[in-house]
Amino acid sequence: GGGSSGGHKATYAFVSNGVDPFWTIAESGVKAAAADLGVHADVLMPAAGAVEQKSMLEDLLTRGTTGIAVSPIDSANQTDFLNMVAENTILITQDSDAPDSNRLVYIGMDNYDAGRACGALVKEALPEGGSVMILVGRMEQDNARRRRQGVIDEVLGRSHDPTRFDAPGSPVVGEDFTILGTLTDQFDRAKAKANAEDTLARNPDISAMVGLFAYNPPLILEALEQAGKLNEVKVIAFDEADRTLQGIIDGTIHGTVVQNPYMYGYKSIEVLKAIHEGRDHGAGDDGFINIDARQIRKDNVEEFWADLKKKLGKE
Amino acid sequence: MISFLSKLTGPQNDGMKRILGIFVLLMMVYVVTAIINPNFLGSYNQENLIRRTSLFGILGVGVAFVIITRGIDLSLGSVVCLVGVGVPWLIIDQGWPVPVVILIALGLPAVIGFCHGLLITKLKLQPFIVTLCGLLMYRGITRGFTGDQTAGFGTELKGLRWFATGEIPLRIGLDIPVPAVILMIIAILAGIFLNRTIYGRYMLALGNNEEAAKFSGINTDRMIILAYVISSGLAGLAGLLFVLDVNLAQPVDFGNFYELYAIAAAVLGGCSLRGGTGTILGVIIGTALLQVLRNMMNMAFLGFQRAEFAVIGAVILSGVIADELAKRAVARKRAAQKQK
Amino acid sequence: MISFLSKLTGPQNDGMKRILGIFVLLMMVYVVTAIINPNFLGSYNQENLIRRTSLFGILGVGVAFVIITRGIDLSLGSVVCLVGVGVPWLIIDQGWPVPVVILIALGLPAVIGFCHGLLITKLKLQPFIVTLCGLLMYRGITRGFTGDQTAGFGTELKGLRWFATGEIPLRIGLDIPVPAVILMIIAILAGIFLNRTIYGRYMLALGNNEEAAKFSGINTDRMIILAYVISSGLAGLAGLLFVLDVNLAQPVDFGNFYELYAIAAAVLGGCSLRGGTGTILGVIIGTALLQVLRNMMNMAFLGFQRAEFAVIGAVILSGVIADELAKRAVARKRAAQKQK
Amino acid sequence: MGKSFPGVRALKDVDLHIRKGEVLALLGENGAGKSTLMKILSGVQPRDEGDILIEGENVAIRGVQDALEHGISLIHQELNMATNLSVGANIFLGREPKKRGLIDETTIFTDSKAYLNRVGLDVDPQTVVGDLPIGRQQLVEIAKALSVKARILIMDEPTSSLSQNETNTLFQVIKDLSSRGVSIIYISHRLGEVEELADRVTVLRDGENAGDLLHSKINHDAMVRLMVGRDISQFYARTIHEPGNGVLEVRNLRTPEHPEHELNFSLKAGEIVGMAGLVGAGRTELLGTLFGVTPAVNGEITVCGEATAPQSPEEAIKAGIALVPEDRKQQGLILEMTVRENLGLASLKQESPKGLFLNDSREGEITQKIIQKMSVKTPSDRQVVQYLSGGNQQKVALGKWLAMEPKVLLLDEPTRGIDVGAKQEIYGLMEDLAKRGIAILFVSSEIEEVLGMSDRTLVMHEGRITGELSRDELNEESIMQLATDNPNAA
Ligand SMILES: Nc1ncnc2c1ncn2[C@@H]1O[C@H](COP(=O)(O)OP(=O)(O)OP(=O)(O)O)[C@@H](O)[C@H]1O
Ligand SMILES: Nc1ncnc2c1ncn2[C@@H]1O[C@H](COP(=O)(O)OP(=O)(O)OP(=O)(O)O)[C@@H](O)[C@H]1O
Ligand SMILES: [Mg+2]
Ligand SMILES: [Mg+2]
Repeated sequence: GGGSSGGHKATYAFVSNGVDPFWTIAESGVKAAAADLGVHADVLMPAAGAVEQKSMLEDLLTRGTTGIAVSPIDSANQTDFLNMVAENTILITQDSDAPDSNRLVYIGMDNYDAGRACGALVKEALPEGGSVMILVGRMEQDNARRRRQGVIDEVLGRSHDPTRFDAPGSPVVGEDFTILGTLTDQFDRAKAKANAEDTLARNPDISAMVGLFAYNPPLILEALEQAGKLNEVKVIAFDEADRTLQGIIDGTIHGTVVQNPYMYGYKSIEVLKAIHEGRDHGAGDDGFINIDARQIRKDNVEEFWADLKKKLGKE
Repeated sequence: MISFLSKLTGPQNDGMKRILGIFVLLMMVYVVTAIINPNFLGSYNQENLIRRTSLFGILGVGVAFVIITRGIDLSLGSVVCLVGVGVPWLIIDQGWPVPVVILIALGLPAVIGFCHGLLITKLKLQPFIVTLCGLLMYRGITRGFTGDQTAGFGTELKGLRWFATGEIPLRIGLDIPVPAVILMIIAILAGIFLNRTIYGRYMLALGNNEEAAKFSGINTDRMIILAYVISSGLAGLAGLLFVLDVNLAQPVDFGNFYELYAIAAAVLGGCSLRGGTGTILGVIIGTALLQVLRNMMNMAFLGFQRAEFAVIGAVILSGVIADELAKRAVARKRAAQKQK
Repeated sequence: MISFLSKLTGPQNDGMKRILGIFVLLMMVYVVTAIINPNFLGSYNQENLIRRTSLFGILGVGVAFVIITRGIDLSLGSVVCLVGVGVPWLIIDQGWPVPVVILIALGLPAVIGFCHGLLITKLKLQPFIVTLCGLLMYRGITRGFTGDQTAGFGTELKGLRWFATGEIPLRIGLDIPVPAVILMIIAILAGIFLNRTIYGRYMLALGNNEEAAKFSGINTDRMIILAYVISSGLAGLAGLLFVLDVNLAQPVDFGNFYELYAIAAAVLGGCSLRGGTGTILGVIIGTALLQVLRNMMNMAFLGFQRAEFAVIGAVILSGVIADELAKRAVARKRAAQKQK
Repeated sequence: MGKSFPGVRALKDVDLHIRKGEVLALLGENGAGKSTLMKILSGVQPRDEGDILIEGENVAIRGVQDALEHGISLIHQELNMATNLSVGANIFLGREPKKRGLIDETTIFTDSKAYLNRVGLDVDPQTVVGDLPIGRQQLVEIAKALSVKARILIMDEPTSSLSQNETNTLFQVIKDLSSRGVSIIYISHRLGEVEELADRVTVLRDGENAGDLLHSKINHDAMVRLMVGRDISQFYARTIHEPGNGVLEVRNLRTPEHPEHELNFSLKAGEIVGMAGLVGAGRTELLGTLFGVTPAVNGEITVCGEATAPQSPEEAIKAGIALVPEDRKQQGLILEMTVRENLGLASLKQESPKGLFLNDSREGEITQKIIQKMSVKTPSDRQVVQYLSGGNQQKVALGKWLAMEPKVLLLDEPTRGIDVGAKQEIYGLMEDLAKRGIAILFVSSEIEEVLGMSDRTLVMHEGRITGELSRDELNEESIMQLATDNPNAA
């Protein structure tokens, strides 16, 4: 724990939009960068939404933090506040952007595109089409919304339009595919599992389930296993939970789309330090640094997992 | 059967009456959901419902003891978190031997409850504050030692997980989930303890009037401590079963809000927060009602999933209102008859 | 000054003593944090702290009235959500005129409180159940009508937002945030209401012994309803100020758990959940303690951020334990003196 | 007037009338319906049938506020105070004087001081009521009723926890009020008081009128006959006991409340020792210390030769000491539980197999026996104690110790608020218990009772035992001298 106040030594902070394994991977990226670059960096994760994120940022300003990389919870409404932060310190965004603010750089990817990549996996898994349920933590997050829309648009073969929005309650029917609905769980794991179970109870002949938050696919697997329906219902995943990767190896999950949170973390610190020292940070005029999402299938899963473990210092 | 039930509900003579209203409500929700979606009654869904009710029911039975002694336990959800995250973390990440971890999982919560009880009785601190601090601390500690990492068993420990996910086949086409058997045993023991042993009687007595109980020679402090030990201990067991069922637990939100569900179930099932009344059967029916309502939303009203909690709240509220109005109508009728 | 303070704490003559312990704890946290990080005392941080304390303090003052009448209000957080999300949604997304929306934001919660009060007094339902259903319903309704979308003002309504973000410059180098002025006005009115008017007296009386109050010809039902109206009404005001401050509100978590913070602050500040005692000043000090503790974690112990809640819980618990032990030591000393 | 509760018909066609300035005594056994009738008059409970007429006019009383407006004020049998508020705040609760919309504390202070003076209570109106012992709270309750300036003042057993001195002051107040035209309905089980005070007596029996007595006809026997329906002879059924071996020895005991005094006394087997003193003399506290409620600061307590220092009632009971407390509502009974559960509570452990499981049939046997022995009036042993009349509640509070065999029985105001018949039964019980060799120490504020029942009497004053009177020395005079610590004492 540091009591180092600003001025002498540069300190950086990486602020997430919640608490999640996703961010723990980012955290190891931050720590790695801090070690590599010889700087001090803290990771803060607000557990209670926008109100807490605001007071965290305020408190970081008080401490005199040199630079902050933040994942805004809702960019449109946080613009003014982010501008105030940007006035007092170096501000960049990561994971999700605040395009109208005075942030200097955005490190991330497009969730709509990632969603379409996930949708492509669904089509691969079900060449004949079928019925699909989407399970997600919550829907009011911009990234969740765009990701889900990307899946739907790709599966139904629609045009590229990130602003489209289908109501989550009612089914969306296409030629080959039917999206039965979208279930949210508010991060309650028991509820997430119950959602998967209830889906099986309600639609015994469902063809696939898509889990959009890191913990959804493992819980879908649990439900399927207990119902004796492993391999009967296809599972398409998002993110890189251990169980998800194991499922891909075992063949119970068709594939997953992974972002690169480790790089979000690493790059954030690298870029903040570069800006602080007045060096080039490698972003273009729009300040966007793209970190691609990848599709992981049975063929590349082992290599990916080994690399991930190395980064997390697990092996 | 009836007499067995009444043994579980005990000598408080309005016990059965209190439960009746909530039971009728439960039945109504059942019927409505079954009509809208016949899959609701399918054995797969019923088994799921029974398993969920059993897991949450263990929490409810535990907190009922605390409520009966006029206390409250807000730390349940965090104890669930501590155990639910701690067990896979110790076994998988730290490689501790399973029996040792299970022992800790069941023993540590009891120690926690003991500490709560000590602070509440010997230092006369308010239960609300003590257990609120518990709520904050145990989750915080869990987040601290795991570094907020998700813990889970992966594909291991299938044997142990049988306790949460296993089923005992019956001839009737419905398999009984193992947690239901566990809850049944706990409920019967709890019912006997509360209604057929002197300690249960002591708890009911001191919940009504602690001073008078003390003046009758009851060691009220010991009884109160015991209630908190039961409550935390069962929360630990529930936490263990939850993680065995779900297979992964994240420190930041595992068990979040479960104390409120448990307390709500107990209160719905006839426990008064003023202490001194409560039945085990009622608590289980209350728990079942909450679980069936959540299931109903997914089975029958998917379009309203967002408003799930609104519907649950509204159903519970109209249930207790209807119950109260019905009781009054009956009382009025009886009074009118008497006058003739 | 002292006499003014004692007017705020009222006729319960141990009011000041109850507050003292928590006040000492607050001061200790202040000193420790200031030593570790001198920026803590900087005006920017102090203004932030004052603003946060003011917003949460409004909630605390409201719930104190309910607690004094021996009730509880678990719906506060959801009322904050309803108003905090509803106001930007109506103004920005639905284009309603600002004055109308403000009127609704302040009026609707009062109506909600009135309904709670009616159910609790006329139907004799348990406050815990009624307000728990409120907790479930108002958030659920909010999620329903907004479709779970975040609502916010974007860059508009700067004028109105002054009430939450504005500051009144003082000569002393510290600007006073506007919410602090609002809280001050509310606290003084609440203090006078509670301690200097008959209605406050009635609330204190009925919280201690409802029957005695009734026998004295007091319309206890009306007083209890009033307490819930105050509680919900102030929660509505707080919700409005919260969203004006933060500028955005998500239905799913805006105001989550705030009822527990508010109740904890009130109880730390000397309100007993057994009813009949409580001081407004104490509630504000209790709120300040919670906020300063959270700030301390960010200012001084950033590396332990995960264990933030563990630390807060531990500090509060050791605070109340130390307070209790100190009181006992004093009592023992006095008894020993008496013997001589 | 008629009133029914579930399972009980409390009042049947009862008539009651009172003239201006009259002191009407309302008598009846426990559960006769006196309190119920008065609660109806004062708007606390609704009536089923009947009318209330004031000066010929039929008045509707729907709540306490209505009754107060008609000038009817009630002093409740069971204390009802907001114990968190000050004495002054309680006196004026619901009728606070206001100045500019705010409560006028100064007026409350001065006025309540005056009312307190009138009832002879010397406490600061700013004292919190909860800090006062129960006897003093009773006086505050009376002061409160006086402050209403009622036309009809109802007193439901106002003296049940008062001693001679306070009672005398109260009588002064009552006489003063009646001479100013206030009508007073006075309920008491202390027949001596009634003889002294009442202009007229109305007696209820089982919820019905049993008859009236005019001033000239008021005497003990006549009242008893109307109440019970038969004569009760030999009220204090005392035989002189041969005290046996010493059972309780108290040496140099210091109580936490009065640690400056050392207390010494002893009890012998089969002895009944009375303890007299004024309200607040510290008798309740002494019993509390013996019973482990407020453990002693130091000193020795020996029961049958074995030293004990009870830190809790549990330990005291183990040592063989039992206590029937003064405050039966708070300490003696669990009002929400049944007669059976209350009677069984203290002896559960010793009656249960393996000290764990309840023994239903045994419990039933024991409770039936106690109910019969003490003639507790209750529809069944499953009746909730709350709904019993005061006297029957007291019998239950005492009865729970009968299932055990205590060596020392401490009774704090054992006949507080119970009727003549029940009193006699309780005296009979004390007598029985003494014969079985139990040592009994009973605190009483009713001097007659102390005179009638005790083999020996201890007198306390301000936390000190000021004297011990043998049966020969015992008379009202000698007790009062010691109780007020008059240096001219014998
Ligand atoms: N709330 C109630 N519910 C049921 N029964 C009641 C209730 N209140 C009183 N009773 C019954 O009504 C009868 C009359 O009781 P009441 O209190 O009026 O007697 P009382 O004459 O005042 O006796 P005591 O001298 O012991 O005070 C009793 O049998 C009592 O058990
Ligand atoms: N003048 C006084 N003013 C206030 N309190 C007093 C006064 N004298 C005694 N007390 C208090 O009275 C209490 C003793 O009351 P206690 O109930 O033990 O007496 P008691 O002899 O049993 O009287 P009672 O007949 O009321 O039961 C003590 O707490 C003592 O501090
Ligand atoms: Mg009576
Ligand atoms: Mg006494």
